[in-house]
Amino acid sequence: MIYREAGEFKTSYQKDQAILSIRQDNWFMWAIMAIAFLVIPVISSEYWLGTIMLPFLILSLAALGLNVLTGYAGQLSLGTGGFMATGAFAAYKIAIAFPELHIVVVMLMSGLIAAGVGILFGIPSLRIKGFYLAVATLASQFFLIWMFNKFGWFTNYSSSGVISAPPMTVFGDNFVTGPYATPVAKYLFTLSLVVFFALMTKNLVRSNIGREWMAVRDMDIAAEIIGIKMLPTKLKAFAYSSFLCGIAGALWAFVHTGSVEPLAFDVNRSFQILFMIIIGGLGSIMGAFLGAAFIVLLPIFLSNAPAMFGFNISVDLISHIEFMVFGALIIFFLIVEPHGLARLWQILKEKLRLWPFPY
Amino acid sequence: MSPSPVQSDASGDGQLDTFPKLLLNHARVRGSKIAMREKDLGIWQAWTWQQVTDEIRALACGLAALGFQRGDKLAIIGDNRPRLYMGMAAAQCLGGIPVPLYQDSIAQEMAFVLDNAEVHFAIAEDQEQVDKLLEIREENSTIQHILFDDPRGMRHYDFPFLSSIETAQTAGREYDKTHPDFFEQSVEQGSGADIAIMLYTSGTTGNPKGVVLTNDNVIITARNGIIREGLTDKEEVVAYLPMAWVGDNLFSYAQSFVAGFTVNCPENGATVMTDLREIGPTYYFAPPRIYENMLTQVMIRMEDASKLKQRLFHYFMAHASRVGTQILDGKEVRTSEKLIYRLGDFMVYGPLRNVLGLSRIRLAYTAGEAIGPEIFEFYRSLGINIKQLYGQTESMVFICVQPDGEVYPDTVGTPAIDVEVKIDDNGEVLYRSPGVFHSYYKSPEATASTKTEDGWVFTGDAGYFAENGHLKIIDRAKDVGKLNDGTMFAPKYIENKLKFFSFIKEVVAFGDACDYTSIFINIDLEAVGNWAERRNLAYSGYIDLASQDEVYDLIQDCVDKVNEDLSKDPRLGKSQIKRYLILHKELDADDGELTRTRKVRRSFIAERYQPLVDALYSDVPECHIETQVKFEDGRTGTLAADVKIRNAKQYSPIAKAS
Amino acid sequence: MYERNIGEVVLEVKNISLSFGAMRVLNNISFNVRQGEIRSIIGPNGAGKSSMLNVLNGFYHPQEGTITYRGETRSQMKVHKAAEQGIARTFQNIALFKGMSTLDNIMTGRNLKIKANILQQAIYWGKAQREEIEHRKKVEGIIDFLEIQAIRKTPVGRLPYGMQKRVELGRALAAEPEILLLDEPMAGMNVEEKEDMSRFVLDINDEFGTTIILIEHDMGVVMDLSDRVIVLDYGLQLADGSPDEVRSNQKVIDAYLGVAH
Amino acid sequence: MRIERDVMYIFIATLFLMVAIPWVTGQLSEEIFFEWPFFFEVAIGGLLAGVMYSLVALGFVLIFKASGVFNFAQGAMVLFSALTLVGLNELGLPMWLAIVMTLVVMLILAVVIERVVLRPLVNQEHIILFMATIGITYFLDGFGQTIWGSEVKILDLGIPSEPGFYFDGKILINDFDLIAALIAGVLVITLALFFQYTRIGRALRAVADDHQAALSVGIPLKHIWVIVWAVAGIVALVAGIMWGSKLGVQFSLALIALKALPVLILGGFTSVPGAIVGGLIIGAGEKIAEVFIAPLIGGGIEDWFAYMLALAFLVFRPQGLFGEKIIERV
Repeated sequence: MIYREAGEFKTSYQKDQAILSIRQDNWFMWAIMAIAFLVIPVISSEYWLGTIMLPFLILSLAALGLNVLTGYAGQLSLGTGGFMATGAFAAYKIAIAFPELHIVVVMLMSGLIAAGVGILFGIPSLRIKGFYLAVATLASQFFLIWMFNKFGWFTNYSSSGVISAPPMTVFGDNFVTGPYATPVAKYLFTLSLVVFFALMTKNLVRSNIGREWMAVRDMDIAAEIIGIKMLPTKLKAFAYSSFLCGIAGALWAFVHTGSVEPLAFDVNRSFQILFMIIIGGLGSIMGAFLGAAFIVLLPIFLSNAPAMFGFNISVDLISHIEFMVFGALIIFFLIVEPHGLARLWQILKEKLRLWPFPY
Repeated sequence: MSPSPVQSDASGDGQLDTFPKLLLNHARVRGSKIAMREKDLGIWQAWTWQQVTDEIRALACGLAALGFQRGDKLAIIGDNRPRLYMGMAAAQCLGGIPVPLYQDSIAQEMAFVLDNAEVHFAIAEDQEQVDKLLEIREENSTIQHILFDDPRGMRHYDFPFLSSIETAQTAGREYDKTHPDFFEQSVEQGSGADIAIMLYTSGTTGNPKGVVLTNDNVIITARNGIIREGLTDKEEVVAYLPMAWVGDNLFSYAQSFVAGFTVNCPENGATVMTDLREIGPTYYFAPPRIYENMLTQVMIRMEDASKLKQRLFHYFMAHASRVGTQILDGKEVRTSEKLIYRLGDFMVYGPLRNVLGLSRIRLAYTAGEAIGPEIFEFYRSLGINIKQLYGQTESMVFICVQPDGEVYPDTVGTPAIDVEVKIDDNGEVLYRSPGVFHSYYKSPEATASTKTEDGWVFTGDAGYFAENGHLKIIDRAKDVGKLNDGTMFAPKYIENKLKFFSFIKEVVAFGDACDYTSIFINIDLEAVGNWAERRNLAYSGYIDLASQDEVYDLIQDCVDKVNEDLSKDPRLGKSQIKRYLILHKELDADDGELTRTRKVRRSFIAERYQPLVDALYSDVPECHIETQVKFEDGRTGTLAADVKIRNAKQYSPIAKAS
Repeated sequence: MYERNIGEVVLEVKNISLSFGAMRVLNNISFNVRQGEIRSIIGPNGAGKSSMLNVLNGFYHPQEGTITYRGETRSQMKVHKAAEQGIARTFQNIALFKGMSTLDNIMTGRNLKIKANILQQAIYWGKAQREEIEHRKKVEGIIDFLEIQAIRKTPVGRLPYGMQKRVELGRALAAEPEILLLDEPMAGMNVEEKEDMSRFVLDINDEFGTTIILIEHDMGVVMDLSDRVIVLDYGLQLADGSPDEVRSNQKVIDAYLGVAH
Repeated sequence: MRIERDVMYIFIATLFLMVAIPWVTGQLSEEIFFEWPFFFEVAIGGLLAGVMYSLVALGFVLIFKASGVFNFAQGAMVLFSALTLVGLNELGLPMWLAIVMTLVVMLILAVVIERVVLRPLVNQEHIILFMATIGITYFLDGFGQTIWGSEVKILDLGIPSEPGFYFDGKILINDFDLIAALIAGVLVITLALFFQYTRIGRALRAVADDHQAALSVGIPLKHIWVIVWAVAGIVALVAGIMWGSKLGVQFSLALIALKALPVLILGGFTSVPGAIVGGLIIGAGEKIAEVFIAPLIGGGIEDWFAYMLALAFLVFRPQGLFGEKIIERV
């Protein structure tokens, strides 16, 4: 309905291949960016920024990472938490060992380390497929968490097994970690990184590597026969996916919570991220964000809902009911749209483009 | 009217009186503005006026190098391609005459034109057209050289007289270097009185005739059209109608050369609608059937929409039909009505224009045949400024145009600039204008019988001026006949009234020198098929569908409605349809039943289906018929069917007032 | 209408035998393929035709025999190696990437020619974009060649069967192969679609000089298109020669008697 | 069942390594105590624990085999059945009646799952169905605890849990484990007979190979699904009773699903014998590693060792030991 595409013609391949080739989409995206960067920091309370926006953004990044691996390259993984933990602990070790390094550098390096670990655990994917692979990735999940718990070296022999982020700044003395960091600074820092990596990811999936991933996902034999090498292609997916998850883990530990123990990245985290991409939509950048928003907001809504309606229920019971409702909603969403919120969005958009016609 | 750049260009000093001169002027004045686009390899490739000029110059010199002389004809055969348009201009630069041909003609049809026009040079789009030319050349060797645009599949065509346009242009650039003044001089030699183009009209009977048009004919008419409608060099048009047709020549070539606007060529036949939508033309021309098809599509697609959307659509369309045209014509409308229209514009009209690719239309024309008033009103109520136009090849299109603000669906408007129109005693329409053609090629008798010595041309159409001063066309003058009781019989008028129903595709009416009117009907396979599917009617194809009683019931309603309408006309009230049948076969140009411009060839059809016609004038309920048909691959076969005949309801005619 | 330009032997298959467990799929097959020719493999279902193609592009590894290609003799091809050395193919059961558009499917066919690394592709600007555009142009040429402009951006899963076959051919062509293996490109098509496909096969052979190895059931098509034909039956090589020779070969006639083709 | 040659090799190699590695580490390290009776004690303990794993894995295999659904909710079903049993028992029902009632509840659950979850998702991709079963997991975990509460409950069936000494008192084995293994064994044999000799059983086997074939047996697909989920529910109840009386009925029962996963991939998703053999290998391997390897690397390896072990097997047999070989064709 709002789309007016007549008269939008492309005179070059650059324009034809642009990420948002429809004018209205472009405006829409700029509007979202303006709201995210300019409006939200001004109108949001600390609670909103800290409890909702930060986890949403960071988990979106992790979901983006998993979506590259599972949604684009078709490799089902349950090891996301392990890779996030790797990023978090790598960031901690680097930041402590080299205090002069800029936080962005720390983040990137921890991402690279996570990518290395991802490659290592991705090697079996050459032979193992589908659910076998999914279960096999649990090996990395459990092994990594055990490793960070077991060896004091990772926590610099902290007695509690918890790592705490040192205060770090961007642009002069704007703290984004530690006690002096304001929620707005944290938010903007995280947002910038997430937007940047979302763009990178979009670029990858619309380039050759992205097509190779999707080819492997859709029909690996045909992909191999047209010359796509399985191992490097899959490992690149594992590497890039873990890279993003690693950065997400580092952000979680440093910017969001400030201090973290390995348990924060246990198998439930992996499942949480997997839910995000399934609910959001496999093989969609937008899906990672929509899914993350849904999964982050739903429990908050569920735990506040009884109070909103004036019920007074014990905390224990609320948590059980939350579980139930959460599970039921997951099933409900899968039945309504197995391809996720991104597909719903796409259908809506298609409908708007064709409005008033149905097809 | 705001001063347009056109007028400043055409400042009447007589300098820009040929296409080559106009071209060179554009290269000077707006050299970097886009002249042409073609969707090719997935994107819109563009040429500026300067680039177009360079290309044409190279091609012209190339043609000259091949021996193309002043006055030589250059056949142009193919879909709307920039290079073919450039070929046209190149011929004109050399004082030659482009002769565009219908690209879907079979070789025999082409052979006649090539022979008649004494064509020595031809530009063909691709292998398909080249093959036809080669076939013709076997028998007729007047063709000296063939240039082609797309080399695909012709790698092994090793003929000395066959080369690509590019080769010719390369040679032309060489030639240009060795003959530095040749091109300019050649252009200079041209004048307004020179022949600009020859367009063959298919005619409903006999062989096609070559209509000879001079530069003055074309350019002045094109310019008058531009001035009247205030067109500028910012217009975008889509060239998708056959190049051999005068309309395409005027809108996609002549007016672009005069006004300097951009012509866009679609990627191929299958992508026209998509490409049209991408470009979003500001100036658009289509024969009624295209508007009809679009509307049919709209209705079919809307039927599949959700109930809510349907209700929205119908509500707002009803509102639009009440006030839409008034708003478009700038008439006063109540504010509340206006607000609802605005809302409708956001919810329905705007999106509809958008999906149809008509969002940016400033001016749309329809001509060639009568357009159904409902169809016409539909588009106008959406806010699309569509207007009817009356013209023919012999007048370089423009005879009458509906003026802005005075658009009545049943008339074709007032005479265009510099055009005089009169009605003779027989009711035939005559006109005189700067666009009046030079002659029919090599046919002085035909010229003389059409054009009087003082320049009046018989249109062959019967019509009259309505009270508001607008011309109303009823039918072809020679087709207007009389029933045996003396009632006037206007077959086309009846046919058109029926064709306005979306279920009916073609109609052939019989009645002249008969006791009553009877008709053949071709149903619209898509519309009726859709209707049938909705009702779970099984059918295996056209023949099956056309013979079903349910379909007859559907058509019966249409016929009865037309009869009711006719009964109200003072002159035609007694020519109501008495019997009709749904023809078992779709009328087809390949079988000679339609002209290439899809006009029915009534007498041919009457002959071909004589048993059916006889049956219509008896009282049998059914008639067996066998017909020879030509399939697409050239094979022939026989089609047999039992065709049902039904009677239509008769209404008592309103007594003639006078 | 014209003589095909046929050159030296480019591919030589000698005594190839292939078994799956106890099942002998190919038995001592030998033949060669010359540059620029259209070579057909025919035979009833289960004759081992597709297996032969699978051996040629390295998907199956024969137990015996050698393959000489580009002057290199080996006992088996490797899948990547075959692709890198210019052997492309289409599949009997369409093997397109269902989640991608026509354009992207054909673009994947050019994966071996894209050199930008992952970082450049992530940044997209510069080399990666230049490459994308350069290859897009090539792919558009193929789209034009196969006359599939109207479905350029349609997800291939939504396309009708005949169109999917065309897209798959496009994907194979995108690799600019020297040898193109076509596994029943016209199966399940109507007359018109078969004519189009035959024209494409001839045009590919003609325009790009691509050597073509074709499996097809439609004998009319095979006899029209091919320079030489190999006949297989239950893994055995019945005959090898020009269409006329094969047609008049008694063994072939016997094998085909009673087989409806 | 014909055992493929490479499976035999893997088997022999596994046995060898299971014995050889502890012996080597025992020789090398001071911390590790190695003596043959002790080794066997550990190994047998492990095998018995492995049977318990198999019990849970069996539920997975049944469902995967018949419907291709990777049922992550098997663990939740174990917890739910145990909670229900204990809950009903606490309400005053005698144990046998509680067991019968719980069986009924599990049957109802199967019907509900088929109707509400599986049927709307029929023909969806496997990953979607997998996610749906995770949804079921959450729901059941929440539902069970909402109704029956989340405190640890004791399930006492009167099975002795004192350690018993066997083989001249040299080897110490828990009687409970022995009995549990016995029950599990009976269950497996029952299931095998069920599959082999009943019409439904044959239909279930057919459906694993080919849905069309299953239809020709004359049983609608949805019935098959209900049956298979019901059987998986019964298996879950048995596992719930066993595990519940061993560990107490509490939330952590749901997590034993995570223990069953490596068993599953090691044995192969589609193989009942695979689940048994896989369970034995994982159980024995895990215990042996815990005693004879873990001290070298700091202990606590039970979280991941089973997975690493399974992963090592997968590298040689990507479809698991007894899984159907994936034949790739084009």
